[in-house]
Amino acid sequence: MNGVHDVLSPAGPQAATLYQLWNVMLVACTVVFVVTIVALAIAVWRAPRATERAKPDLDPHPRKVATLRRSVVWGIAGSSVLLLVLLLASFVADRALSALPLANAVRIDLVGHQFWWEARYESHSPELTFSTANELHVPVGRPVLVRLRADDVIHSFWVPSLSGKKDLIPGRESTIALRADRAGTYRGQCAEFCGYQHAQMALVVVADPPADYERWQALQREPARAPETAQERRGLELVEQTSCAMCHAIHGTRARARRAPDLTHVASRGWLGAGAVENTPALRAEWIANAQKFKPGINMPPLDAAPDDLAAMSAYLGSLR
Amino acid sequence: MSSRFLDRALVLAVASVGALTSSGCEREARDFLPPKPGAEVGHAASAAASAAAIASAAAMVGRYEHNAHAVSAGKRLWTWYNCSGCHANGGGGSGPALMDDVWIYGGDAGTIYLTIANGRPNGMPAFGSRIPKDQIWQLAAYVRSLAGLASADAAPNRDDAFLTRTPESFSDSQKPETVKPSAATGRPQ
Amino acid sequence: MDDARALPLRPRPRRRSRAKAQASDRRELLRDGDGAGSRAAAELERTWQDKPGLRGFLSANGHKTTGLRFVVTAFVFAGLAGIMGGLMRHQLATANSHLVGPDFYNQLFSMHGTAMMFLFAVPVMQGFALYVVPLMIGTRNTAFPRMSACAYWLYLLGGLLLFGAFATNTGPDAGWFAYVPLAGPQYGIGKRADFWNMLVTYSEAMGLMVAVDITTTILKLRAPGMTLRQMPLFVWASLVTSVMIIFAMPMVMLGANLVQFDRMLGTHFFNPAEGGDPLLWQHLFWFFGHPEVYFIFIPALGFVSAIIPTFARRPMFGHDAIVLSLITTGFLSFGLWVHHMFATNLPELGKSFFTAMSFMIAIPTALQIFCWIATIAAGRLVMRTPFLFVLGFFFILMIGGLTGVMLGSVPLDLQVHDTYFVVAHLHYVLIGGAVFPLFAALYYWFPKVTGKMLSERLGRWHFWLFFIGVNLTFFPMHILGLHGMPRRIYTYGAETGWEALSLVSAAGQVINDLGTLLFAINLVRTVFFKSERASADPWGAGTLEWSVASPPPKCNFFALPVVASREPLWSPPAEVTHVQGLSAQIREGLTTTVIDALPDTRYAYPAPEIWPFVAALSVTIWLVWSVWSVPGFAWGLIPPALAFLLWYWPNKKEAIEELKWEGEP
Amino acid sequence: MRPAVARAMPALPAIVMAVASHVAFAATASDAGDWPMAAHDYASTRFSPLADVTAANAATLKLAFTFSTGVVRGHEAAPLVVGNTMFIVTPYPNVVYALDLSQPGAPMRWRFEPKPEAFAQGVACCDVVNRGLAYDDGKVFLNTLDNQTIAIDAANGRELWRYRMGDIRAGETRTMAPLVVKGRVLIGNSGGEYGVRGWLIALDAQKGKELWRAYSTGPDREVLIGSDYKPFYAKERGSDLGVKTWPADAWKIGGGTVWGWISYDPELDLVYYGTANPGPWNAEQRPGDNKFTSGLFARDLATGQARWFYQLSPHDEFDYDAVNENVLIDLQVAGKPRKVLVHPDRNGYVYVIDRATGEVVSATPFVQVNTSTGVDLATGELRYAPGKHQRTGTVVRDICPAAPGGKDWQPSAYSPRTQLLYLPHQNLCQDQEAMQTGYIAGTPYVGAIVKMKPGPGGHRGRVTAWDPAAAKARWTIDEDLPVWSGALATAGDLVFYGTMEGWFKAVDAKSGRLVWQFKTGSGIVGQPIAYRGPDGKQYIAVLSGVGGWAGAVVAGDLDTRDGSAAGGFANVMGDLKQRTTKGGMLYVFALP
Repeated sequence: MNGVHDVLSPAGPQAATLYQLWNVMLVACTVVFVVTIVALAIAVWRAPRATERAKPDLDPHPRKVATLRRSVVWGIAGSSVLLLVLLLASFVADRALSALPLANAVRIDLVGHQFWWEARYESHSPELTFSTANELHVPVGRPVLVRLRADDVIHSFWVPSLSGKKDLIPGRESTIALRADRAGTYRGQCAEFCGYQHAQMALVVVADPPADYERWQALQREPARAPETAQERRGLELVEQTSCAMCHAIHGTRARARRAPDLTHVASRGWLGAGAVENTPALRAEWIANAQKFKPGINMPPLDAAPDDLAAMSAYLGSLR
Repeated sequence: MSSRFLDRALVLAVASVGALTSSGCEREARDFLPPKPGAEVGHAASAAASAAAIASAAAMVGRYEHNAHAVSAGKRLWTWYNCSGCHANGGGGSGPALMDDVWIYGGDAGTIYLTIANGRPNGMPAFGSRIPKDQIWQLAAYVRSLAGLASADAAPNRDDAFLTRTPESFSDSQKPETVKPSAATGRPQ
Repeated sequence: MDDARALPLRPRPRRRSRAKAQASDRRELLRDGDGAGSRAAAELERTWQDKPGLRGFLSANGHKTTGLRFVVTAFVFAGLAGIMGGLMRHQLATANSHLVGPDFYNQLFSMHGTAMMFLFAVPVMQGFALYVVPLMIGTRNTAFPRMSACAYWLYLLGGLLLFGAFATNTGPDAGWFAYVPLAGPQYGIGKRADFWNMLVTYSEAMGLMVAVDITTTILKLRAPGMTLRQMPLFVWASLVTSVMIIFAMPMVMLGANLVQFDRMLGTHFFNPAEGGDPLLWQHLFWFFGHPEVYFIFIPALGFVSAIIPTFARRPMFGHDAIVLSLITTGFLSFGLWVHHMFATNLPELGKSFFTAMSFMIAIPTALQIFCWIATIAAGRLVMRTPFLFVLGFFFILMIGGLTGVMLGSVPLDLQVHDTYFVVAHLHYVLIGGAVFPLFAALYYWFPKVTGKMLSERLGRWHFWLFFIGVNLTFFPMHILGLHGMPRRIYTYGAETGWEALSLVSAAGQVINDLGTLLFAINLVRTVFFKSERASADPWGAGTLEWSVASPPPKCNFFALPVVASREPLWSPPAEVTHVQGLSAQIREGLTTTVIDALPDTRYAYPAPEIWPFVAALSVTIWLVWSVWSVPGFAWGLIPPALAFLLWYWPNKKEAIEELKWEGEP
Repeated sequence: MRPAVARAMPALPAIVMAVASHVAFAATASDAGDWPMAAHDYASTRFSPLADVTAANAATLKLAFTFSTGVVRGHEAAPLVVGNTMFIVTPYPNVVYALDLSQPGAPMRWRFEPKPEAFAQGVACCDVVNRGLAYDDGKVFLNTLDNQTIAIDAANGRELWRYRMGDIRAGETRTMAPLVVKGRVLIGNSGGEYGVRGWLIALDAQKGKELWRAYSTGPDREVLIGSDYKPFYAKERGSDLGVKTWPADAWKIGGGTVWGWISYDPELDLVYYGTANPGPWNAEQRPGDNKFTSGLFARDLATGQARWFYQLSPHDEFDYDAVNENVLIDLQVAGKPRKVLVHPDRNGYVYVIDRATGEVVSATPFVQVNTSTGVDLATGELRYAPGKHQRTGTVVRDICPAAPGGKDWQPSAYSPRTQLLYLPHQNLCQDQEAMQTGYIAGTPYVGAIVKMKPGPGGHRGRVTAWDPAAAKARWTIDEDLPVWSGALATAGDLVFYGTMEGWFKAVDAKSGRLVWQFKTGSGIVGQPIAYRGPDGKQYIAVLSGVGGWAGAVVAGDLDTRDGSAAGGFANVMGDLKQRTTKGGMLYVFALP
């Protein structure tokens, strides 16, 4: 799953605030580090050498000790003041984060599962709600309010270029607000260890210009496209009769389970398995045959089907734009 | 403590570690891929799985009933595939109770595999074409742990959910007994 | 020491009772106090000698034996955990690599974390304290040697069980802090989490026992004249660490056992559906977790404060300031555990209090650093390996400490929490803050322990390789963390762009291994093949442990020393130098008052017994039984109860023996 | 019963004077002694005009004859009596027996075995029950569990025609008692727990051809909503509400089945029935009001076009079906006599609704209700209690009334003499956790774990004599076990009902005093009836055989160690196995 995935290249107000705070901290800490190490280096450089048999000088030198005590006191005072400054910078940044205006926000209900993200786009009329997986589209410039809930273990939602991370904890509900100010694809990844495939639980937030976003949203609300070719019809038949329909849902077909990603518009997503494998016809067939090969330990079982059946299913799923 | 006693103690320790190891490996193995097709049971949607299923069930015991991953996967599938709809959490509903020791068609893993794969006339749907074989074996292992017939070490503990019964690792296969709800709390005594 | 003036003990009038001497019939009473060659010294040697054979080995309770065993076992476990760390680095060196599968990798990083934190870092620091503190404060053994011996056996058995579990594919796989619900009853599949919970209970029990032993020893068994203000800084560090351990460790024992009850007995402490809360575990764990990392850091500060005066050839500048900052660090460390939980949905205001605390705790450490630099500036430097490691410590700890300040800020932590930035920070602080001072201490006290000097040349090679290796391995991780690489992932796609820096850090790891290899060679060569002996005080240091031979005699001091200054060897006491009059026939010591170390009572150290080992075994039976079966929780308590009962059962023969010796003038 | 705050109509009692109301219309049966349909008459009063058995002589009632049905599941049916033949129907395999009452001991004249498919047993959510037959014009109409409606010649038991509609492989079954009106047989399906989309169908009584079909969800065209649909409340108006108030195509598996009771008003020519709960129970998975589930429909008999609809529990979160009986009476409201229907609903309220316009006259709780705070009569809206909302993964405790509601399917009886409605019902609360669930055809689509427990007071059942005019209970009898049988009111001022332990009781209609009781062989979940035999004597008949949702613990041999078994009943019916066994027997009593 490719996309901008970097704390140091922010694309939203939240990440920008954090980037500024990072710079302040970096500068302050580097200064402290350099000053201390230089002081140490000078001390070591100028201090005379001796051997272990040299007699320890026990009588304190009043003059030298006075200067040293003054420098230590100044050192402590300086570092305390610096820490206070950093503390204030941290509080200011924290307030800025929570001050994001939320008017006209896109509401997304994000549920973390073991090793994929379920996103349900809510809307005032129930008929217009739809759910997708692992790839979220958001309009540029409009705030997004994401409600976070975990279905099994603790996960953590984190798209570094847009905002800080927030944990999804079973039994608790938390929300995070973010906004993308530049169009682009921003990658994120689960940041709390959640089991075998914590490594491949990525997600992508695609910031589209408002017009593209409306078009994408309208497309997502459509039921699945009817199969046209014989191969696609065969693919649909297999999807409805074999184990796919036991976990997946494709609106408009008899597959209506909710335990796995909604495949109604799977072809509009660039990757499968939350970033495990690219969504090309060949790889899709291989993924259906044995997902454990790419992502061992996930809940999707291998399917022993003939190669042309796999091709038919891959073709059918490929047609679901 | 004469040294002779120590040698014997040493031998005993090594033996017990050996036993622990073998049971440990079997219980803790995480095999995400199903066994090679040879050891499998033919399951084409139409053909009924034959007596071979029961014969090969014995071979499956180590890989499923004594394996904690397989039994807990069976417990997850029990909820995912709506078995809990008819059988609740083992107590039964429109389907029979599976946590007691009364088996309508037999309680061994092979028969349970056949029941899931081919269904039963009185209302058990056939899942053979819709659930992969490996998962049917996992479900069979979990059903046996419901009744306390699978190994207690591998049996799953309680779920992070609403408590409806004592965990499977507690269940022993004695008969169901009646539980009078106390008037005040409604909790069974 | 023939011209030493001894401090005669007041003879107490007692009626004489016949005692059955071990060796022969009634023997003439011998007193200590007169020098190495005397007959009393030979008698002392025989009294403090361990019994031969396996039974003797198992029942030895000398502080040097137990301390050495702790350090050696800890380094063995560190070696194993280090190999696991290496394996993980090579797995992550390239994208999509299949060197190791996800399940084994999860066990690897969980074992690496658990073994390093619970089985290496804390025990090795306590091992050093057990060995060095009695020598430094001028006594013959710790106050409760049998408790420390039992603690060692618990530690050994716990470690063996954990590594045994790992060998049988039952190693913990939910990380070293095993967050619930992943380590809970539903998602913690099999017995893996049970072994982790059990190991935590083991190592915390061990930590508590040793901490109580060291605290009592420091407070009650100091040499006469060593008032609190004249106590060496390393002893202060050990005291602060032990008191912190006593307060922090019970918390995680409680937490681990609550998870075990949830898993085995079906309770609902962490089940959100029945009123529990997963965050409760995080609070319980981190309330212990943060003081835990300070148990490891403060003894290391003690090492540095012990080594710098020796190699700067002058007393420590700002001794009292360092003591106060040690104590302050000890207290403050209990107030900032929520900075591990900034990403959860705890209230924001609450979190910012912890930001303030996390910043405040940096001040005492800064004070110590400035005092050390001042000491170096005002001293004449002996550039030997221990001092090199201390200089390396400064460099790496500063980076770790400052990234720690960055992590302390709530908003910034939201970006870098649970990423490789944190992995870098914790390694810089642990390796910089603990392992470098540990190597310094090892090179510094090695001649005292084994009587042979480690080679300087190999030592320098080891230092430079280790210094470069650590920086090369862990500095790139800061940048990886900022590029979004989360923690604990077993692989990553090529498109993430993390491959280059991961390769660099894998190379750094190789250099690290080389350094450690050189250290091992140096160790083996010195212990087995070097012949010439080191002198009693090869570094010309000032503290008491350098006043005895190396390796020190079984009874440490043929005549307990009296102290008048912070560096007794540099400024010996004017008039009275030794205590005289303790018996040589039994293991006897002198207790002194807590503040001013005035002689208080004569104290008979317990003789070696097999019971500590038996008690540790019985506790093992209970813990293993409770992992396998629910009744095991209850019935398993019978063996330990029996073992401890029999241990303390009054024995008529011994009672008479002690009465006799107490009766002696 | 804690008097729930009657926010609904604080002024109601003042306005409505207790005025003699009379049953809307005389029973159409040819002879007052017959019992031609389960509810006795189209107004569903279950009132028998026979007055031979009175409170005075009831104590001498003795057993006239018995008949074993040979089946041991839940016997929820009501026997029918036409002329001197009694027709009874058993649970699966739904055997119909005709008994010749003119002979001593009522021997069997003929039996009819529909042989329904065995698979249907697995998809009947709450025991393989059948709630009764219907008789009209020489024909007996039977619903079988595997979705067939069969007409049988009453004289010789030969099958006339058979109508099949519904796929048991998708979880659809049929358990309701049909209603035959003017040559039309009205039937509905059940299977809301399996994601079955509900419908009501009218068949031609002669040849069994489908005349019209009205779905409970979906576009207006399929719900038969057209020009003359004039609901009283604004919230029911709008086009295609059956689609708009659901997430995308969730209405296709949305429930709203019709498995309860149907009433008919000949003057208005309207059919009244309720629709079941929406699927799945986890309400978070179906945002919106989920029209037209858990509501009452009034439809034109001839065309099926909806006249009005009132949704009792919008966006129902607690499985409160609205399928209970609608008793049609005339009531004095604000001085004027109004045609109303009284509907004791599962959400805990007794609704009195004007049956011409659908306006809610009053809605008063008859059990402790904490899931809602009241019904706003101006808008018809049921105000839900905020603390009891269902959220996936969280447990909501002490939900009163529990899923089976204040009163489940067991029908009440209305006596025009005492103007009281006699409600046999349960007193249960529950804890519930909503869970993520997916639709897999043929498996339950519920998404909730439930554990029931006794309601306030600790007793699990109760019989309430409810005064619809004053909207409060005149007297109540507390029973230890839920009262899962129907009620019978007679002109002799007696009320008959059975307990799940097997006691068949008669109580004085005015005071509720126990007058007579008889211990039958198994728990009674059937509907008692009264008829005049060929010898002119009054007979009381009831089917005994424990089962239904409450009795599933015994009928299905379930294991009560799992509190969530039998949809949550196992947690509260742990002792039922000790107090009754399975059975299947007809008991008929008469004065000596």
